Amino acid sequence: MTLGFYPGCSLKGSSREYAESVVAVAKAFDIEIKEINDWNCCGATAAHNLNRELSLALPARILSLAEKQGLNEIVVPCAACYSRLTVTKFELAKDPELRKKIVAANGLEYSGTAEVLNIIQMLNKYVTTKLEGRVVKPFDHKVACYYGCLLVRPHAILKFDREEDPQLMDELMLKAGATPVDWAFKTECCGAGLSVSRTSSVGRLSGKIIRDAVDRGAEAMIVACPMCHSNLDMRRGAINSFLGEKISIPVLYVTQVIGLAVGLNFKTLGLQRHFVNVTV
Amino acid sequence: MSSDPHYSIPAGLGSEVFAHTEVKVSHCYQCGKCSAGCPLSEEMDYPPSVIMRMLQTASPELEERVLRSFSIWVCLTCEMCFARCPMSIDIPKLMDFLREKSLKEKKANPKAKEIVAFHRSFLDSIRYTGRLYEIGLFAGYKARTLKIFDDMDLAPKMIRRGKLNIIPELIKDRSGVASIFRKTIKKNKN
Amino acid sequence: MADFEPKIVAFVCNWCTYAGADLTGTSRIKYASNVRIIRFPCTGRIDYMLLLKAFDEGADGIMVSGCHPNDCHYTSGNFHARRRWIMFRSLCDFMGIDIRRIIFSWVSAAEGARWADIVNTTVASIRELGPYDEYRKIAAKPIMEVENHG
Amino acid sequence: MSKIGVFVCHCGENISSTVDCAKVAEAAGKYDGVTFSVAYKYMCSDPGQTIIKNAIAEKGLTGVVVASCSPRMHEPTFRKACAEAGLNPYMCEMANLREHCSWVHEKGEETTQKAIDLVRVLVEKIKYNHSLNPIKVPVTKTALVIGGGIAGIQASLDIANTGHKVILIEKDPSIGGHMSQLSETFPTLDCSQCILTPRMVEVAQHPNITLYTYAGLESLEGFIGNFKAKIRKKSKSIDEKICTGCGLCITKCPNKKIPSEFNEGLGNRTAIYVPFPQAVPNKPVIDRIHCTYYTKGKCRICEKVCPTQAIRFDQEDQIVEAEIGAIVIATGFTVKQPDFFPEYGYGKYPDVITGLQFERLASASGPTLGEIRRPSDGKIPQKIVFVACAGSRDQAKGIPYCSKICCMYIAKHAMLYQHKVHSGKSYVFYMDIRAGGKMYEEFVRRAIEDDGVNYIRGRISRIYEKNGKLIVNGADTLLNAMPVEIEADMVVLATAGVANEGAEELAQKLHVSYDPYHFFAEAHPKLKPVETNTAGIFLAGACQAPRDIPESVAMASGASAKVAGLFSQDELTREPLIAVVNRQPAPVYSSCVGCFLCISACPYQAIEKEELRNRNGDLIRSVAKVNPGLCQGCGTCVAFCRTKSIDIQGYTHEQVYSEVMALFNEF
Repeated sequence: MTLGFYPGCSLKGSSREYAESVVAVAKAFDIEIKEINDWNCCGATAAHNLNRELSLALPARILSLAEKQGLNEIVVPCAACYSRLTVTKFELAKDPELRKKIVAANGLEYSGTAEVLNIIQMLNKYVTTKLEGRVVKPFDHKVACYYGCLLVRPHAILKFDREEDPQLMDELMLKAGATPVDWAFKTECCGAGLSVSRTSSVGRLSGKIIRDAVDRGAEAMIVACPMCHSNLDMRRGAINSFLGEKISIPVLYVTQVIGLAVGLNFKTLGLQRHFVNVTV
Repeated sequence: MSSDPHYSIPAGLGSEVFAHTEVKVSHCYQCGKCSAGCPLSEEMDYPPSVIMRMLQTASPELEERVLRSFSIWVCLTCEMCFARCPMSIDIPKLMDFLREKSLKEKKANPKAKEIVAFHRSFLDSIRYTGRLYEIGLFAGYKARTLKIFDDMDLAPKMIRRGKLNIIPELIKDRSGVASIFRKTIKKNKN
Repeated sequence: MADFEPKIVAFVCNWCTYAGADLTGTSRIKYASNVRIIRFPCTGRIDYMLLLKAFDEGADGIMVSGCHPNDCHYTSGNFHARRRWIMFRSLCDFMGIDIRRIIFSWVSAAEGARWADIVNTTVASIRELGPYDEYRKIAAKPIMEVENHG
Repeated sequence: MSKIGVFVCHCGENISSTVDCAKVAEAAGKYDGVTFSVAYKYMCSDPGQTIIKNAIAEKGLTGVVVASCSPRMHEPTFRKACAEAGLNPYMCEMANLREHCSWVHEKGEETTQKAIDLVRVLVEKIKYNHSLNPIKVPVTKTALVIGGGIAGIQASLDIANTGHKVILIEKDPSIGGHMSQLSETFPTLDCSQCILTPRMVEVAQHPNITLYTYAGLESLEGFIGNFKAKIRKKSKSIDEKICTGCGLCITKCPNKKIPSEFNEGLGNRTAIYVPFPQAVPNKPVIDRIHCTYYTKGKCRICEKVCPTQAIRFDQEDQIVEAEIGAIVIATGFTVKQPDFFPEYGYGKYPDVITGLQFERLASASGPTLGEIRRPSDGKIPQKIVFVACAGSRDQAKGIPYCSKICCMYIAKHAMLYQHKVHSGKSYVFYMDIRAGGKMYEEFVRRAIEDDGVNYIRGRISRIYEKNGKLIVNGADTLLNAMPVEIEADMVVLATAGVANEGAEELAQKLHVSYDPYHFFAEAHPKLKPVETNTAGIFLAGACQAPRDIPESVAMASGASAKVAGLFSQDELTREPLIAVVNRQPAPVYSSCVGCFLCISACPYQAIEKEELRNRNGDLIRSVAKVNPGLCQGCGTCVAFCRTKSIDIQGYTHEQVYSEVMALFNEF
């Protein structure tokens, strides 16, 4: 079982624990993951905010590289990268003219055959069925599964889960022994790209999210996106000042929870790297 | 360009919007659902539905205000408006177009200086290394905004947790990435 | 060509265009007198072989006109007519018939002025094209001769 | 040999001022087959008609061409004149010298020439005219009304009161429809049940009405005046003749927790039940899906307690066959449920309800006896939000149309709420207020001005629940789209009115068309609003589009007038300008090869397959046959026919070809 792997920039830097946990969980379930050679940044929000063609050319290069390596399925743990890659595939399939232009800009062959999986899809496809027998340390906590924007939207293109009140991560957490709470901010925006340039907005948006999760009795927040994680975890200062209260609910990646449940080591999963302490 | 022969192309900026994004501004009937669901609506000078209305008027004065608005920059492209729009109007795509145009015409709202600077620093980082170099991003951003002391406490904490790479990750085919930039973004633009 | 008066026949449906042409009359709108109207219950009834027959008989131009889409008195006759017209048009084109001489239009019972306009434009454009002698030349040839040339 | 008379009319000066009528008559007189031609000042006047009649009698004319005004004007006049003189009326044709010639061209030779041409064309046509006789079909004077809501009730009563028989079928155990569920009705706030139940009783007691409840249409064959309907009467598991409707079985039924359809799931009913106390007929049925005996094989308590031994567990569905002359479809509509709305919680919040559920809460006969209490905990909501256009005008959800009735009932709901909960606050989120109707706008203004309902212009983006409150996120588009957040106790969605499930299937059974939303299609949007494209089948009420009560009733009465008109004749007379498939002597029989393209082309299902058999009854082959009762004479089949075996009377191949061939002879 070999799977292409596009970590994206965050997973190499500020969210390296996400990458660590993805790799560890894959290994635990005998999935070989193969990083795309010489991958580049997908361009994220910045590219499509400033230039449309660039925002398609960068992800297209990644997909071309994967094809070149013979990877038919790529797991993209970062929700933002997942969204960019999927949208690019969609746009290029829809508009042959555009595709020609982008291929010319990249100078690489592109057929659009590589399948892009987000982390939940990957886990559901290759891990979930085997999970039950493997849980040794059920993650026995009330959790708020936070999907964010880009995992579920634009729904017309991604076609992943329900567009409002998605359920797949909740079901996964249930299997890992956790109790997902029914809460209202699963797909509200955390502030994403404004993290640095407008931290106060992030404090407000992420603050509302954390408020609701805590109010519903969640003991941990589960995410599948490095941007969501860094806003909810690293921006806790701005959040707490918005809420006027110090809230210490930890934020875990979905793969970290699964890792813990199957008995992987705290450090293997990078849990020590979080700003808000995780105690198990 | 259009895939819809029945659409009567509006005048003014609306026609340009349609040509680039296929967004049909006249399809908006001002229900306000986008503004109601937009997480940043309250920080905007014109909430999304008002932007749509301004474009519908095709008034040069209002179009100018759209391009100079803060709204288009504070929009996070969270796609909530698009997801719930009863007319399936792709407002995020429209916003992308407006940002690009606003920048090209040097009309970006002064309040959006930091946001634009961040995006540019981000792209610069990719342009030269192929991947995001977070320290480089911060440095570039700070140089652009002179917000030297913002987030000063963050970096040491990140380094301590192994969350910041001191040395940038460089991809091999850097010239390839740089050439993508050259071919997509016009040369005279930063 | 200035003194050439085109001979044009119009095949129209009873419910829309025929009534529309009546309205042109009651509104006293003047138009060119080159067109002879033949009434059908519906454009769906029109057998397009009639069009060839009309060319045969000396028509320089032909008009076919009925109710606007969705207005057909019989619900869908005009759709059938339109669909068959698309087929017939390409067939004519293939056979070398000058399809500019066949004008297909929708004129409702309320569009008296439009009928006059369409007739006038049609007459003008057929006048421009001149008499349709080519058709009659081809049609006059014995079949064998045509085959030999073909 | 034809003996054709040509009669050229001056129409005072209307024709003669630009056309030389004498010259036209003279030219016509020279055509082959024309034995008489004359010009006269007013052909349609009595003396003019006399000229025609005399010529027919004296010259023994076989055909008449009147060259005057548009046939759309005077064709009936001249055909009648011919008939009076003993000539078949279909041997008369008109050349349109006025609207198509004299009025639209200047005086001159060309204009006269055109007039001559127009006459010649019809002279050639009429040589191929045949005597035709009007088609007569008998009429069965019984109407079938499908659906027992207010539209079906009104239609049944109106038709029955004209003295004709009506069979009314209703799918539910009682008639009454949605109107019986309503609390009070706009714009007068009179009690719905109070005005409806007398009519329901009238239906039950009317000697001309046969009522089948718990029944549906199984199949329909035939055509106008001559339908054959099969009706499936679902087993009620009781003997209606014996049952007295005492209700003992209902009180004793142990299965009491079935969500009541009548109360829109806000109350419960038993497995043997009448939907509501005023039901007509007021006799119970056993719901076999929920009944313990049918699901588990034991119980039969109702059987034991029934004082008249009316329970019949082994009763089977019954098929009733009926001869029908006309049909009124009045099957109504339904509303979308909250689970249709992802952004409003996929239906998971019990206090987010539909307008129809609110009606039940506000109704004195409802589960709360008319007190507005929220379903989750029975508390009286202090803040209530009404959401207009929930699903309607939402292209993304596949419902781009306006559901029409919501603006009014929302105003009514908010008003009723304010009347019942004086301390309460009500909000209406709307996009436009569509209150076109007598006293409608005044009614909405009353809600705003007198009852203090807060109208906010904007659509709700999301509803979620927190701490027992429903958080409603909206925006006020009249205040720069400012965000508005309301912590409500209850939310009422004015969910879109949509076609019934199964509407498409019914339309196919009846051969009527339906629109993309599965509402039944009227024959003409303006001039034939209650007719369908199938002769003899009419529409009433919300099965055609969302309709309020007054409109449904008006439509029902309109449809009834159409049915009564139809039933006023013993036979239907129709213009014989219809299609026919040729028949030839054996061994050819017909040139029809049986490709049946015509069947697919016919918009009226007027063409059927006919099996030709020899004397021994052996099948020779199948050919097309036109049902003269159904054919409307459009001729689409004629153009489709590959072997030219089908032709349309009045516009036959011979006729139209001879017209074309006559056109340019002297052009």
